[in-house]
Amino acid sequence: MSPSTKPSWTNWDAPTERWLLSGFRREGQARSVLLELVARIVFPTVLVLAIYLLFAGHDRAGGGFSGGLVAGQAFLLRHLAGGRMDDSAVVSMRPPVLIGLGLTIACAAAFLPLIFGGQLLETAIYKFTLPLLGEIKFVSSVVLDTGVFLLIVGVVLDLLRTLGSGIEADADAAARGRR
Amino acid sequence: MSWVFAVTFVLLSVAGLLVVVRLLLGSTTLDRIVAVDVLVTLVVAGTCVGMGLQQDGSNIALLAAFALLAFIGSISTAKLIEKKEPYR
Amino acid sequence: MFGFVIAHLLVAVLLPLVARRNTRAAFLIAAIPPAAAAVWLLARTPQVLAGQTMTETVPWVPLIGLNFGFRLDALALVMTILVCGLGVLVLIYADSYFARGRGDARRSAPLLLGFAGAMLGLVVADDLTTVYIFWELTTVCSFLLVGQAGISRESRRSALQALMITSLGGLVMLLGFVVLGETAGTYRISELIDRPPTGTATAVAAVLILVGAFTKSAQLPFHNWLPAAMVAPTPISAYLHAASMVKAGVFLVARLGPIFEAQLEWRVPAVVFGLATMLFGGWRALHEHDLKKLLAYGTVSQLGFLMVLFGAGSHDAALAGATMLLAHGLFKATLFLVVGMIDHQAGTRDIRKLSGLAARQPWLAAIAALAAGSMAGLPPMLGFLGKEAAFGAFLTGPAGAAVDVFLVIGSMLTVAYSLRMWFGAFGTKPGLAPTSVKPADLQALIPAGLPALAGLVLGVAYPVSHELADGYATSYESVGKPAELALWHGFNLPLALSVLAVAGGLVLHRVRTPLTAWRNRLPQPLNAQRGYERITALLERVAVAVTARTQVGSLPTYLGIVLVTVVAIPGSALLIQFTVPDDLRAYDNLLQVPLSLGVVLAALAVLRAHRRLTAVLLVGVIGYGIGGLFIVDGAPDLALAQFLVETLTVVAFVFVLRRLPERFSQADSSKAIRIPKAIIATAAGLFVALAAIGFSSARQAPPEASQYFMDHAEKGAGATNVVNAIIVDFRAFDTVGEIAVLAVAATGVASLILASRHERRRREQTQQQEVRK
Amino acid sequence: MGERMPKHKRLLRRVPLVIWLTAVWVLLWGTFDVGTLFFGVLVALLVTLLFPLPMIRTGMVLRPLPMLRLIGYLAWDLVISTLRVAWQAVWHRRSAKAGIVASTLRSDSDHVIAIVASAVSLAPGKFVLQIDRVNRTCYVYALGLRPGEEDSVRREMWFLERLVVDAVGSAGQRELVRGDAG
Amino acid sequence: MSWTDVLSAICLIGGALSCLFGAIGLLTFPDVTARLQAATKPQTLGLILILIGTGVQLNLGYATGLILVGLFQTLTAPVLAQLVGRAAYRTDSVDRDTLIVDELGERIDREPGVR
Amino acid sequence: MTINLTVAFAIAVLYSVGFYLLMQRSLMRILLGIVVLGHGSNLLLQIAGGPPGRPPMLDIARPEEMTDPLPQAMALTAIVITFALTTFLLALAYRSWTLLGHDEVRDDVEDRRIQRLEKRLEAGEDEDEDDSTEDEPAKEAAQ
Amino acid sequence: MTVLVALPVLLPLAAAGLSLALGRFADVQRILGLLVLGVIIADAAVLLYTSDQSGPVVLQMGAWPAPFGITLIADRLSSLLLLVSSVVTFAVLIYSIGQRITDYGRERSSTTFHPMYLMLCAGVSLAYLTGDLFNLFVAFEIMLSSSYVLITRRTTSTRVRAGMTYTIVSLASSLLFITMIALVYASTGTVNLADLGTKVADLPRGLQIALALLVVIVFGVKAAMVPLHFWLPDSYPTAPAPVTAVFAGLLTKVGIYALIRTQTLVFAHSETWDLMLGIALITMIVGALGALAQNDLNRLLSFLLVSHIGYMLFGLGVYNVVGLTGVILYVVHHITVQATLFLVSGLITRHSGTVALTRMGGMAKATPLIAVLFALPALSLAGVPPFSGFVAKLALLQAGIGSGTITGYAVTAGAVLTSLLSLYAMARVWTRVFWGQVKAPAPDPDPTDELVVGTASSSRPMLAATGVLVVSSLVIALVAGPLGEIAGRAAGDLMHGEIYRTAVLGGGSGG
Ligand code: NA
Ligand code: NA
Repeated sequence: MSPSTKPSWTNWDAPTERWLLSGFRREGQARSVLLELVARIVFPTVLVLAIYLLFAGHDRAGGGFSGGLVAGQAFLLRHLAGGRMDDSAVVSMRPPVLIGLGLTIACAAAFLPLIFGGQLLETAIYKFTLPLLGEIKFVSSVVLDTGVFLLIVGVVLDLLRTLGSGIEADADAAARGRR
Repeated sequence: MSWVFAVTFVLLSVAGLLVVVRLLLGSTTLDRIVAVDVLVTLVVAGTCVGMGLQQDGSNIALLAAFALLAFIGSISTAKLIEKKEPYR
Repeated sequence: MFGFVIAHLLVAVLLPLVARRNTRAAFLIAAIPPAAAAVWLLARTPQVLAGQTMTETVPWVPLIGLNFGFRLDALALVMTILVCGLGVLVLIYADSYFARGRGDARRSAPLLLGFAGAMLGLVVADDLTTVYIFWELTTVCSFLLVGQAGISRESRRSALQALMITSLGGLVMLLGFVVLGETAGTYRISELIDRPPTGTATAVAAVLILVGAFTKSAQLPFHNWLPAAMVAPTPISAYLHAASMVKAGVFLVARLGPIFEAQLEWRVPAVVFGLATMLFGGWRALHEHDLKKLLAYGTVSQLGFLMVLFGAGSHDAALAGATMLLAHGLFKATLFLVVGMIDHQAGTRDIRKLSGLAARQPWLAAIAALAAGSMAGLPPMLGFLGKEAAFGAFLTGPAGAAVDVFLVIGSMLTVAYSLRMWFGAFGTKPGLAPTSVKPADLQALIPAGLPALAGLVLGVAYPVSHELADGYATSYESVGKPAELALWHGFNLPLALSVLAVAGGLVLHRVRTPLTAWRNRLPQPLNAQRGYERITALLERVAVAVTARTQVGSLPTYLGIVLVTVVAIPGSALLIQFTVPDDLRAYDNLLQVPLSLGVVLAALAVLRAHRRLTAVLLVGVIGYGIGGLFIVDGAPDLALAQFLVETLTVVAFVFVLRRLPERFSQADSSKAIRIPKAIIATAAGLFVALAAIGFSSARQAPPEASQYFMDHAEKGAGATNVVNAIIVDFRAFDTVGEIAVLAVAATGVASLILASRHERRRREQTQQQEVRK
Repeated sequence: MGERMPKHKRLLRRVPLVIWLTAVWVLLWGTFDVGTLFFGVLVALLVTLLFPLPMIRTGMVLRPLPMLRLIGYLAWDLVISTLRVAWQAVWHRRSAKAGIVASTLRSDSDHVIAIVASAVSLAPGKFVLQIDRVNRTCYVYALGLRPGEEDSVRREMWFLERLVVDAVGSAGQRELVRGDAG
Repeated sequence: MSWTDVLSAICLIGGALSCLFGAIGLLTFPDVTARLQAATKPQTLGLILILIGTGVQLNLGYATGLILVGLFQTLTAPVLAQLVGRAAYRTDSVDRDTLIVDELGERIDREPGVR
Repeated sequence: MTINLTVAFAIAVLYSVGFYLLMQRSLMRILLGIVVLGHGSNLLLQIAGGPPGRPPMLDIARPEEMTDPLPQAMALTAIVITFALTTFLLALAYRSWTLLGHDEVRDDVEDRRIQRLEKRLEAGEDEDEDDSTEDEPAKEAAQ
Repeated sequence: MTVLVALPVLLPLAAAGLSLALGRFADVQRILGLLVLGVIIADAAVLLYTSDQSGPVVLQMGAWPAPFGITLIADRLSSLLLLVSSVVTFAVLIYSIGQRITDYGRERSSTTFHPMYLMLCAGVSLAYLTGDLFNLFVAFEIMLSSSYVLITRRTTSTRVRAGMTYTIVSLASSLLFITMIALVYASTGTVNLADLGTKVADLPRGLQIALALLVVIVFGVKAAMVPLHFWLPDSYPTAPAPVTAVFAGLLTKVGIYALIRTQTLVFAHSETWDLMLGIALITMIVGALGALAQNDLNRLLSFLLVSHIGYMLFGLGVYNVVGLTGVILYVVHHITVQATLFLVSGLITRHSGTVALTRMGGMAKATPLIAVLFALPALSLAGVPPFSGFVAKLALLQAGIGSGTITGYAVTAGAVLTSLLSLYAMARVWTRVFWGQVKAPAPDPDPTDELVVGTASSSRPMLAATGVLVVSSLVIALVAGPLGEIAGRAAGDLMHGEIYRTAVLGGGSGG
């Protein structure tokens, strides 16, 4: 018998609609209509906040690291609201791949200036004016920051996959073994 | 105006210490979760006041981050508790 | 010379390829390099004896004076004859001795050749470092040759014993070499002889080097490894432990003697220990039943004799020494090889079981008689020349006379055990059936016979022997008229002493049985073998005791020790010079007080927490508090990161705590553990805080780097947030490293957590397989 | 949930979220110019496309005036309830009593139930301890509840439900709520 | 003091007081659910007041961010309350003596299958 | 530049508590000790830059009133690294718990074997050179 | 040109990233790893040549001048160690690939091993090359964190404890490291090593000494100096052979390197040398005695490792050109030989299915090749001529005798004794493992434990990799002459910190 069909009163909270992406087993006990509703609003908002932090880092508190962590918290919220496995449905990339990609980008960002005759890890600042949008400043170190961002998101996702879902799976297996 | 900020800080500090006392007393883990959540809110409030004092709001986004984080940390802990210690 | 040495070693390295298929070919190939070396070197005899020495230097690590320096002089020549000549003979003999194709044969051929090469290098060495290099190589070869396959415990133990004792000596000697070399500024022996250093350091070096010589040449009290090493196959005993390797010690004393001519610390121990060894070895030989053991103790005795002669540091003694060196090599090789054949042919080498061999093996008995005669110092053998020269060399004063007394007694013993050896091996014993023996192999008989014959020839052709020996002896100035070797000097004291020695020997041989009985009744307080065993046992005992007490295996203890070290070493250094800074303040910003208070309270509460989750939450509070302090400090970036990380940390803990028990397992219950830990922890914490105060007060100016960052952040890095500019630009490399650590940690977590999933899957698979079966 | 909506309709459904996210972006930057707006839309689109959420039939309609009324009520409730609870905290302390009251709502919609639950939980003193979604029942914990006040709690819930439905509910839900409340 | 300063002062001090009373409630109320009421909700009001008090001090560009903070706080506080309260009830941390009526408990007792 | 007493006191307490927890047997306590120590060291690192000031952002403060940015950057790196290693150790604690059924750091088996050997030798039982240790691991397994 | 200094760090890091991303393609991972490590060997050789011929190669990252940005610097010492280390890591990678192929047939894809191994290499390279104290901390963390993962990979219940000991002690020392950095920054306001050299000298003497001693402890834990060594024999032996080999060969040496670098460049005026000599003596003796008490081959080797750390401290404590030359030679020798011995131990263990010496026997007869592969590095480790260990030892003895102090003599005597005990330990291993009756391989003690496999054969790559390292150690001995010259010059550089300082701070900027 799947846990979601248990008639326990602790499952009464489960919403009737699909608020978050899912399509796989979810433990009714963990569900809460309130949480899912809020997660549905907060999740993309936090992602926007994360991207803001990534780009605002040059002038205010933030940066790729904080941005990545905030984005990671968004996924954590989804994980909490949606139950396990939900996190992997969001990004089809496996977390280790994301981590590896982030690291590779960061290293590539170090080499990039060499192509333009600069020194390793040297920063170039490009300023250009676009119609309507005004002056745009592009600092090449944002590539490094993006690598950091991706890597951190990957790390958080990996932690959710392992410490979150992995341990839960262990617990389920143990419970099955006991039964 | 600065006395207003000073009074605010003092009030918030006292509140924070009272919360720490609850945190130490417990008695249940849920009490402590609540206390931690309140503590973070107090830090957010204090930070906000500080920004007003310095007339500088450029880092206000981090308050938004704080506010969200306290929430996520608290609910994950609360969910653990309810799973771990079944009813009666 | 270096070329020959290298050739030996190179062939030795390649030889196993041959030995694997055909051991006979291996032994014969192995004989080629020493033979070639012998021919080449012997061809240079005239020049060498004429005083033309050949030198050669191959630099290795010149910076530390590590060179291959070689020099062919008279002493080297004498040794070369022994090493190469006997090497060839032994290798040929070995092929007949070892069963073809067996393991020992396959092992021994390359090792014997390698040993010969090392020995050759040693005897022509003119550099202390070169000496040491080949010295140790011979040790290693000896270890492997004695141990062979190490099947029996005895062989393992004997090999180990030989290795350890000679290595001990070798290392002490190396120390002596270094002291000598550093004092004199050169490691070149010929230069040292030309300009001998003096002073305490030289005396220390002399003693240290003597220890090396003593161990290698089996002097009291290090002699015991040599009889133990007799478990080795006989050709190996003959070559290593009679003819060549054990000579290395006395050779070294001979070689370096001229340097230490003036040092009493060198001469006195050499003579005293040499005499003691001579008497002791002879005495023991008299009582042995195993022919090999008997010969081994005989070797010990003879080495003592040689040590006396070379250590005395005079021309005449050196002359006698060089002669005896050659003589002993020749006769002892023969005797060992003969014993090997007896063992092989008769299946035993126990005197008590052998009988009537002289009749059945007349040739064998004859060459053994020649060799034993030389050993006993009977004319006209080379041994006689040497012994008489030795008696003559000490007739210089009361001290010399005393030495002579002991030498005569030692010679009596030599005569006695020579007789015992020959009669024991070949004589017909009453009440014992003649031992059945297989006929001797000519390939063994000829190599065994040649050295004995050489002893006879060199005895008769004594001027040649004199030339050889005197070439070395002249490195010492002779006080009066230099002695000469001759079969007949006329009636003089040495001749009388020789006669006395032979007569005494005959008597001793006659009364040997009661003597043995008397010896067996004696208490034996001094037993080197037991001493060695005690020492190794003690060593292991100490090793276990020290390790058991230090390596306690407890992580808390280890960490405690680290902390104690921190407090004790840098802590005391800090405390001694700590002064309270003038600008010490209670706080910089009033908000630091409540925040710090909260942090402190939470930290203290962690200690008392019984529930895991409580402790985690408290730690989280500490983290948020620190974040608050960061904000007060004006570090919003840091605070943001701190908050984010803290939350994630708490969540990660919570994830794990889902499965762990609610409460901590029992903390340290006893106060005896808790209080020391608390004291250590507090002391270490105070150290850090004091250090923080002390070190921060030492800085006067604000850092240049930060100023530079502020100046360049906007233009150079395109950021007004200086911290961010540092993170992604000024010190971006740190950031790359930092994310690498994150990637590693995440990977590690996955590897640990998912492992149980893999295991589960594997278990399920095996269960399914079992079900299918 | 099973049937698929036409593509343009689905895109249309995402518009409110995109607007919300763009607003967040602009508020975060605090600069109101075309550039910020442009990148805001860009980021909002990026987020909604990369991390899509399931479509939900809500039939929700936002009515500004009733919405303001709801917000006003909540703000008032927040202040009053805070004062009340502060009073209790200082003067009643340990003797404070409470009760858990079941209140069945009329709308059968996740949205409405969730918003009502949130609204009642915002101010101190009351919160929804447990929802029985299938039976549309909220179990409300009320601090300082005196015996016999259970029905006032239920009334308050219904009142809130009406406010909520007025502000965001579909026409059908309005019908339902008004019909019952009269 | 300008009128913005007065408003700001009222809001700041009022907000801080609200937080303080919340903290007092957290300390004095008898069980988790009551403390939850006392603590988390007044914080919401307190924070909002402080945000307003600070916001009027800042220029508009900065103040907008504060709206977001307030929104997040009002959005999340009820969820937290529900989850913590629910957990308290489920782990039996609610002090039954303080409950004058428990319709949830009654229903659970009525329907034994749901436990 | 001297660190003020309040923060110094906090640092002293954090380090002491961290060190004390580090010397415990429960892996979870050790881990918390490491986290606490991490907090302490990060605080120390940040405070090493000097007294509080304005955030080091060029558009909101003058350079002379800013706090030192370099320690902040370093502390940030340290925070991340501590976090990374904490999660790893957490996973290790979990792994230890699934494998052993507890999360304690027990003494090393091989070291204990040598201690037992020492006790036996102390008591005067002779070590029989080569072969006495022969069956030691087998005995170990049997216990 | 200067970019070559960063390659040994950035290449493996990037490759680790790719390797993680390509976790499903075992072949790609393998080729990537070998390729990158091969390039690093060549790179290190070029760096060694260049730095020896024309002074340190300096790279200011991001073109920010020192002491503001991060400086990477390859001088004689660092490029020499880099070269040796990369040869070892390359060989060990071949070995472990061979082992994985043998054990699993076609290598199973894994997201762990290859990326972590490359990370480890990157960390080691960075530790050698960085000229910045905080960056050194980062280097240590990269290196250590990947080592934590490698040592806990596929742990079983018997081995998880060891992983904990290792990880926790290392973490504790990392925390002390960061504390030390904070104190350094608090007092000097810089973390650039060259800059620190001048700034630390301005501090009050007591603080200088306290700092120097704290640094000794921080790096001493990593270098496993007594009494901070206890963790090592409890943890290293339990890891798979290639992992232990790299750990034993490299990680402790990185600690030693950091000790040498900081103590010569920054704290050269302090009076820590006598303490260092005392520690050296105790380390040598305690380690050697520990080795004699062991019955487990890997533990025995680990204790010997501790013991020989004493040699390196000895040379450093003598603090003259000869001593430092000796240390450099010894480190070069020891990296190679200790790694080789652990690889051989892996071969032995695979063959016998046990690590207990008393349960092995007759392997000289059964596997003569392994016997030879063991004998040569064993002799070298024991300092028997003409192998590499002897050369280094001789230099150290000369330095000790040349120091002219009682402590110097005492430690020299201790070194000789240690040499003897090492030989004894090695000889005992030989007599127990390779001599005696051939014993049947022990039955698989734990079928769930993939790392302990009785009767598993060793594949050609494993033997070849071990052989390569054995030959390397012979080559070290063979070219000891020129090597000694370089080491001597490197030691001279260390004694004259201005060379380093000028290279970093003045004129040497690469931008
Ligand atoms: Na409410
Ligand atoms: Na196995």
